[in-house]
Amino acid sequence: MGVLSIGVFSSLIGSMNLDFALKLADAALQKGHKVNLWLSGNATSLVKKDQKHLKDYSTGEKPLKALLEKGVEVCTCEACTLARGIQKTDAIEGVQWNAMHWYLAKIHESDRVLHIGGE
Amino acid sequence: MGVLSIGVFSSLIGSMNLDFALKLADAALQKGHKVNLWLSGNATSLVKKDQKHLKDYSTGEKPLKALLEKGVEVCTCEACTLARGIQKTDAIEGVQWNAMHWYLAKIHESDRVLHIGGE
Amino acid sequence: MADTKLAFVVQRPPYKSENPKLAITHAIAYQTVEILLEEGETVTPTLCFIGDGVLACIKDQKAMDTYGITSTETHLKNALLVDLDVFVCKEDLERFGITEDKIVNADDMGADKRIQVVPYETIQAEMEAAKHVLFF
Amino acid sequence: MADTKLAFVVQRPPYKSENPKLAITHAIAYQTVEILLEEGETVTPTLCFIGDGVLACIKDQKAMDTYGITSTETHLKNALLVDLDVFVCKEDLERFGITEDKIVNADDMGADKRIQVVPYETIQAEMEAAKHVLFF
Amino acid sequence: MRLAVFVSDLRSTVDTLERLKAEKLGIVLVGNGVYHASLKENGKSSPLLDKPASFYVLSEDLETRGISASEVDSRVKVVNYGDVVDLIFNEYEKLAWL
Amino acid sequence: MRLAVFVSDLRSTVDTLERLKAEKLGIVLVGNGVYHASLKENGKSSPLLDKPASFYVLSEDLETRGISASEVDSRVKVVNYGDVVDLIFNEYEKLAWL
Repeated sequence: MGVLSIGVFSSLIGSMNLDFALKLADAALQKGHKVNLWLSGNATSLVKKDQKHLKDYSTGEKPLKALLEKGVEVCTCEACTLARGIQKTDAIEGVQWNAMHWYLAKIHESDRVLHIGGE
Repeated sequence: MGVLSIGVFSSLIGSMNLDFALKLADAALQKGHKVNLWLSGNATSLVKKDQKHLKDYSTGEKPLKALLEKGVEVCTCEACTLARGIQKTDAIEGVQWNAMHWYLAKIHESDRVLHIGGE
Repeated sequence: MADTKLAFVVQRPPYKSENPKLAITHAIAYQTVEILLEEGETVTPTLCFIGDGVLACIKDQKAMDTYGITSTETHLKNALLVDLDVFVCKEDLERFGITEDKIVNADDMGADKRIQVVPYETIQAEMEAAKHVLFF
Repeated sequence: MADTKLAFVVQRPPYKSENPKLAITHAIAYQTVEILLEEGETVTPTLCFIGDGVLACIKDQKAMDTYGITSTETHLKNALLVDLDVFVCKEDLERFGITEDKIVNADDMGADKRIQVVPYETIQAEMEAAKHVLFF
Repeated sequence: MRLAVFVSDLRSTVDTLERLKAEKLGIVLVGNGVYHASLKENGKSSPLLDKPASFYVLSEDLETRGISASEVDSRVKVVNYGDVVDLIFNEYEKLAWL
Repeated sequence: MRLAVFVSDLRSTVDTLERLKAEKLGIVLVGNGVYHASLKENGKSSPLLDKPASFYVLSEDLETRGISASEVDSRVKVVNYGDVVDLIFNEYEKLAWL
């Protein structure tokens, strides 16, 4: 079994890249792999708690919590998150807050890295 | 003097479309026009208060407050905002919360409409 | 100025951005705008799909099953149900080989309206007739 | 596995998205990653600019004066100051007619490194030599 | 119609501008659209500038990207935010952000 | 190198894929990239499919857009999320999202 790190920059709603990342993470877990998830840029909006689940919009809170429970390590880029006005107290519990070196360190131990940088 | 309504869907940080919209609104005010600003989609992230002003990131809070003080009517799409986990209590004061018909009503009374829909 | 005519032009494919969905939901809002207007004043948007935007009109979208979100198809059905004029560019459909039977309709929901396949000329005329144009 | 070599490839122009900026800031983070690694372990990213990404390397960017944000130029200077290898594709610069004197440098800040203008081949080789590739 | 089109990208994923007709057409280059005003690829100016239109480029967005006004094609007028407001109200009636 | 490239757009603003070289190249069509698997323009399949590569398309993303597996070009294999995980770990070593 391997280690997969996924890094994402895309926004919570709109591009569906984040939906993709969450589903891929779950599929990798089900195959027995370890998964790390790094959120930076607009993807940091994923960690805001109390997202209202309206059917018209992608929602990240529920799938993210499920991944956290299953042992996925999730970290949000602290500067990117604060710049958007989201504080630690506003964030989904269990998400780590760190600087970009967290991602590099996880990459270091990873067998595979999928970096979703495109918008 | 005329009425300009600007509608934006772009995210607070990244594309710089929102920076453009804020600066254009201010320039129109300085020329004596009335300005309305409608935020929908990812642009609703602009209304989150307590954005940390880091030099590496666009910040919307200060210019938005300045526009509000100068009489610009600003409204955020309620559903789009709640879907992102931003509540009214988290939002910059003076911003209106309404449904999409607010924008149509403002368009109705406008001489010019600049709709920034592209990502 | 009893009625303000608007042309909403969707030029991008669905799901990559919120544009096509938000175009439809903003257009549907014409139904309730009267509560904010003076007596007798109205706003009438026309929804036009051109370029890759026509891909939003393909039926049998399973977004609710796959990702748990309302499909662009469902939004389009709602637009037809509230009697919006929805135009899709004939030349672009032909370019992609999309036949009329593959296009969303809301017949099952009892809508009188259908998506109208029209030449680009008609959409250009809509933009000219409108007071404002909004591109998505 | 003492060192993990990474290729960061920037292919999009600056300011339209955060990609080029975040590529640079993520690469710079290699400097402090050791606090999270075992003794002797390191991560070494190389920053490569290809396609429209090379536009990030044009100097005299006034983003701080115009919009109050750090320019991509400033980020690039920081990358040179922390001794990252920064490569820019020669063929793409030539295609745009961008001469070397128009490219960002950090000489005024006392950097030893300069942005290296290299053929695409060299960047391809960097991707092959790297354990992981990250596109921005 | 008198139409001002805002172009904010270097590479477009839509072909709308190619078929939009207007009696009076203005093209306002903003954001990464400003590259069209100055950048030559293989020695050639952007094909956008061959359109029968009036061209404007936003000075703030040029400066942000390290482009000086002297590099701007002679067919394009350099304007600031205030000028854009005047164009919107005085020269054009409909606006399109593509 | 064994490289799997993820294509998530119908229209690309980058030309990276044209020059990327890999001994073993896989192209995974996801998001709006799935249109490449089925859509014909003026009767022609996407030029992407002419590349010397193995092609995969994500079934969930096809279904989302109203495209059935029967419309997919014969050069493209329909896969689900679990299959993508196996491709990532078993068939390729480096991954690129363009």
